[in-house]
Amino acid sequence: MKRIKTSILGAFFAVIALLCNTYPLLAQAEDQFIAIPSFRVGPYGQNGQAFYGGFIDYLSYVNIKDGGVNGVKFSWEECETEYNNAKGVECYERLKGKSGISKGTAIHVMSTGISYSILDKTQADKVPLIMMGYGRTDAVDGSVFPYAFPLVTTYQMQASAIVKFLSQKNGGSLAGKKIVYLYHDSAYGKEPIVALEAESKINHFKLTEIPVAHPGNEQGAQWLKIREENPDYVIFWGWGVMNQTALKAAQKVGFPRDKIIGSWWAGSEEDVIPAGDAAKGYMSATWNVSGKSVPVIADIEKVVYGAGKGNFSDKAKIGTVLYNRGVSAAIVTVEATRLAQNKYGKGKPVTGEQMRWAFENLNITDAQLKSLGATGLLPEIKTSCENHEGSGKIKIQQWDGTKWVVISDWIEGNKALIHPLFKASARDYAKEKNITPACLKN
Amino acid sequence: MQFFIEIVISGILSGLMYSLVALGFVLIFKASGVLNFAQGAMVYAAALAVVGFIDYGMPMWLAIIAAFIFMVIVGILTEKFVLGKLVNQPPITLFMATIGLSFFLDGLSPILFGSEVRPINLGIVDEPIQAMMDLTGIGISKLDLFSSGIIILLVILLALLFQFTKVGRALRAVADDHQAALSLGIPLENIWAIVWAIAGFVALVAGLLWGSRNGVQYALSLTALKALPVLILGGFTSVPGAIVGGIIIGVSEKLAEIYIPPVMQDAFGGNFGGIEGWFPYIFALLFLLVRPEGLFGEKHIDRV
Amino acid sequence: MSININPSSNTVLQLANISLSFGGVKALTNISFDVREHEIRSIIGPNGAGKSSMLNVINGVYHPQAGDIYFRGEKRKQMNPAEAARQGIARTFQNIALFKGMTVLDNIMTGRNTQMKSGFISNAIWVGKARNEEELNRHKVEEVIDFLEIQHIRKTPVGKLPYGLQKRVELARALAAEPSLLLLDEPMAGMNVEEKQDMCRFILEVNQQYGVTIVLIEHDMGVVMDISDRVVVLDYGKKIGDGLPDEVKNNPEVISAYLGTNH
Amino acid sequence: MLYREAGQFKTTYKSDSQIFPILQDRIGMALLLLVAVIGVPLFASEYWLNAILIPFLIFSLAALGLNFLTGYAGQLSLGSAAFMAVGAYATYNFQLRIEGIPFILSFILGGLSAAAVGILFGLPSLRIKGFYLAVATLAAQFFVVWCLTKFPWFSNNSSSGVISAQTLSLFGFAFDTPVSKYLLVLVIVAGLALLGKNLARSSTGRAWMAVRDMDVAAEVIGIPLMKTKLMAFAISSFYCGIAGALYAYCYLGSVEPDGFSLDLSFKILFMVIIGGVGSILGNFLGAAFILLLPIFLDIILPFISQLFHLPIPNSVVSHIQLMVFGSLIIFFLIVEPHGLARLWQITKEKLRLWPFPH
Repeated sequence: MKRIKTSILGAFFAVIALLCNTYPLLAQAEDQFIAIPSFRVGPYGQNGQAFYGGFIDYLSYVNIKDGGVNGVKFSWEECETEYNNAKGVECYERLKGKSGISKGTAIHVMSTGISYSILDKTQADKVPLIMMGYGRTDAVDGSVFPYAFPLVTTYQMQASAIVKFLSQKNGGSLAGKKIVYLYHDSAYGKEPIVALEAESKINHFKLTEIPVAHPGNEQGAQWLKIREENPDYVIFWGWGVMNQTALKAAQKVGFPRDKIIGSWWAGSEEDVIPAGDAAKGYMSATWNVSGKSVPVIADIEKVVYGAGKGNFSDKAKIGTVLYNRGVSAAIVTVEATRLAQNKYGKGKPVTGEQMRWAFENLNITDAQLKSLGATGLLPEIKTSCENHEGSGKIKIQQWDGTKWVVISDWIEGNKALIHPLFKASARDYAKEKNITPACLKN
Repeated sequence: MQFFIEIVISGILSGLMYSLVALGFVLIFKASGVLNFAQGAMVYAAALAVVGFIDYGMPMWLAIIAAFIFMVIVGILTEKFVLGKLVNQPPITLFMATIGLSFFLDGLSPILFGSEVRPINLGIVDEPIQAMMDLTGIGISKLDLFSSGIIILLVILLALLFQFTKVGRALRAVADDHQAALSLGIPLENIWAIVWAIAGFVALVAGLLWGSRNGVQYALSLTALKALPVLILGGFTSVPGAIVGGIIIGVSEKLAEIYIPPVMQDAFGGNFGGIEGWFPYIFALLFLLVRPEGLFGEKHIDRV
Repeated sequence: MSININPSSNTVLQLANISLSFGGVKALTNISFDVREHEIRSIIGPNGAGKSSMLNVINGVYHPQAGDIYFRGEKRKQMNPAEAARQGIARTFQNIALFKGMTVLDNIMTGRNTQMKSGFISNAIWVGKARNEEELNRHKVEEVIDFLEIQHIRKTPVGKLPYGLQKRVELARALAAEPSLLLLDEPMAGMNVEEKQDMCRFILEVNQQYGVTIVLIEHDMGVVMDISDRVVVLDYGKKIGDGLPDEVKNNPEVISAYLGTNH
Repeated sequence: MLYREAGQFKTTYKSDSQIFPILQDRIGMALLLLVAVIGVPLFASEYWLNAILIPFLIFSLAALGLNFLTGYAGQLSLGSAAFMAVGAYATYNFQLRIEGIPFILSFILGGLSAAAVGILFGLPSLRIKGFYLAVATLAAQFFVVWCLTKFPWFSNNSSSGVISAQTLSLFGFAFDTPVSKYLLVLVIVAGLALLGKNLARSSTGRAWMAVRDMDVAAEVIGIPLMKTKLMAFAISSFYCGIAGALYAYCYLGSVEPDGFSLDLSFKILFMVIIGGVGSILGNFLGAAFILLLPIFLDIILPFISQLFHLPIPNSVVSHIQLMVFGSLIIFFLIVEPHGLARLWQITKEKLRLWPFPH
């Protein structure tokens, strides 16, 4: 018995040592290797599955349809992070070693926590960290964070845009209105507060902040409080189970759902369907539209799943908000690759540094999106060293009980108000880490 | 005042929801001295099983029965292959084993029943009772009221089971003294299997109620964290303790969430909401310092 | 060997009207007796007579509701066992209370803890103060080990030892503390004749060579009558007899208590 | 035949109370250290340093801390991560607010802060025991994390509560490469492990074990329960605190309070249990096991599914990982409840007798 035990143990450690050593040499050199530290289990596994499903499906789509970018096919590998920071780091370190050239090309972790944990490492490894709609928002300042890109829009800009939307609804003024900000008590939920406070000053509405402790599966008290406050609107920064719970709890205390407007992490099918009827009328922000009406989405279903290379066993998730978001993220990544190749030489894989330049000089126009069959899927993006965000636009969508209906055009947040906040916070960061801000040329 | 009453009521109602989860812990701890950390995972598994079987095309009632059978099997297998193999190990080892079990279940049940976040519809629209609203202005959620009813029913059921059935008597005997029970020829393994089955049933009820509340998803396994303070307050071995403890925790937690943060805000500035994560624990802890034997436990003397 | 010294002189321990009860259940009622320097004082009585409770009162595990305890002339009522130990009261337990997870050596070394002064920092650094102290106390412990003839099991985990040896190790742990007053709770229970003889020898030697005062609880009348100087008899928490072995032996109340008549 | 103590006689109690009484062990240890200090930096890849060896050492340290409390003093704690958090944030603030403080000092101060918090949350242990105490330690877990999130001062008013560690430098030498970080961690962990071993074999360690095995008897032989328990909490928290600081400064680089979650506490507890309760070596084995197991599964499962051409979707693979992880934990608890350390002992016993069966 003892001998068995010891031998089991020995074998275990031996195999690990073996695999961990030989393993990093498996990826082929001529591909454009993309590291995908994804998560499909744990509290937020649902969201991860939809997002990364879309992301990967689009990469296969590009590979199948036009054989990659200028003949350079994409290859990728996933690593389960479980939305856990330490595991995220391990995954990043493991995946980046897979390709000497690209170091992983562009890292999407879809987790604010993980993006914080690997920020310095991506910087050191010279590989761009793409945080589309999450992560370190003051990375908008490219002179301090050359390798970090909070693309499309940040929490603060989003909050500002939501405020703008509400004031439009109210004939251009929120003066004297009461707005409650109900948020997940974490980095994610706390980022927008500065923006909202600034907005409340200039728009003269009364702002009440109510945090919800993780995981947020019990919000009775908060909603009683809200009903007591009886605000005109609730701006809602939920994530995972907190979203359904909030909608249910709102119904419980009889607070009208069409007065609640969520962030884009609180605006996917996964968030509303479990809440059933309680979700009807609930609004949320989004930076990509849902549905298969967008040509490219339909085409992916046809081409990729036609070829049996789809990432999902059932196609139900195709066209959901998060799936389309994954596709959007992939589109931006692919276009950046294309841009980099145009500058540094077509037909060969690009390095992290070259990708960085591409992401800093993105200019994705509607025309370009049209040519990709992605018209209106996501807003135009034009980045620069001063502006790693590149858009700051969102749409507002509303849940009609069966699907999300877009009820606004692209709304841009108050850049003049918000971006200085980023600059300031970036400067503090630079001071703390004694970095001298400077834009990288190429 | 009316607001206060409202808070207290909602506190009681959600407190009972905690009691329900705590109940599962108590049953198993009473019978086998194991703090079953997997109880939360069992709640998740049970709820998933229900929605899963519905997806396989079963009607609600059948799905519930099927889920129950599934839970019973899980319970028996746990007894056979986990705890049965760990008899006479220190409690902490068993505790660790149950944590391992919770990982196992969190992995297994989504594979069997899909990991989509799905609703459970018990056919009750979760709105405040209108008449009550108009009359007193106090909103009481229908679903919560219904749930509380179910929970009380369940407790009565268990009480009857323990009092008047052969199994129940055996259970109590085991709970009192393993050795004695053994010497009386009560087969511990079977008893424990039964206990796990019952705990599975409790988990199923919890899964249904919590699931209809927040939707069926991984976070259901985190309900365990809501139950633990209830346990230290009410005692690991006392069913009434679990109920009363749950209510106390529920109410105190709600009141704290409403009334403490403003006070702290005045003291330190900044926003101090979202204390529900820790408050129940600190509360239970302080209570324990005053009364180490818990709500219903009796003082014991160290014999030497 | 029982040299009868007159009561007033050199009394180590004086118990006056001790009463102890657990939630209504009376364990001891109004008990008084004294223990003198260098004597072997036995407490006997049927099961449940409150003998162990008596010891627990003496070394502060239980706190009597009523009555006074004078130790070396100083009055004390509330005190915890640790203090008692520091004042030189050591004891063994009826059902062995060794530290199952530790070796014989470590168990006995814990007996020296009250004597070991080096703090945790010097312990962590080890070289120097801590190590020397360790060695010093190790010598003492080895003396006890030799005395009790348990050299061969030094490094064995106590859990693995037979009952008799465990009893002996427990005695060793108590002796390692170099106590002035030693409380022994049924040191020979469950031993065979040889083991009992050994144990008696040890007790007597401890008492005579090291001059340790001993309070002894024992069921084996033969042993008690042989080795003890004076005997206290308890029954149902009350003192029913006290005096020299022979006196006690012939005390009708005691006899009836043991034969279980008139209650 | 090689591994024999034959002919090695102990003539003094000093030599008898060595950490490695057997010559072969001393040689083995020396070799191991040599490899760790020279071999690893020469040959280990960046992945191995950053993603495996550094966290391995850090977690071993944390496990060691918890082992003092749970393994030696018998006080089950589920709040280790909280004490790591205190260590990390305290160190960060000392670095930030005291101009030119040597980082070693701020590490120590961070550890001491953790120890102080540890004592605070150790106080209940004087009145409550076992699982009641265990659950009570969860109070520490949640409360500490909440405080760090709520008081912006701790995170230097960062809007998100995230701190990003400053680069450590000693006499102008900056620890910013994987190798230098690794060596720093190695030195600190090895040193603390040695101190820990000494503590464990000294009167302090014996007092802890006595309290663990039978607190009443311990008190009767003069061991003050309160002092002993609180010291266990303090020292345990100190070790966890240092581990937390290393976790922030040499591993993650930037941490948020939520990073020190209950999961992390459990992870550390796993390491202790799997590695071996009440053993120093065990912490290292346990840490290695718990750290490598998921990675191992990450690699082996897709490998297998390719091998047998099983079309397993990624989500299922991830779920299977959870299952396998859980069952392996249970498996090891069943085959060897005393952990890997005991397994190692048994192997050595065998070696001693080899080639003879008994």
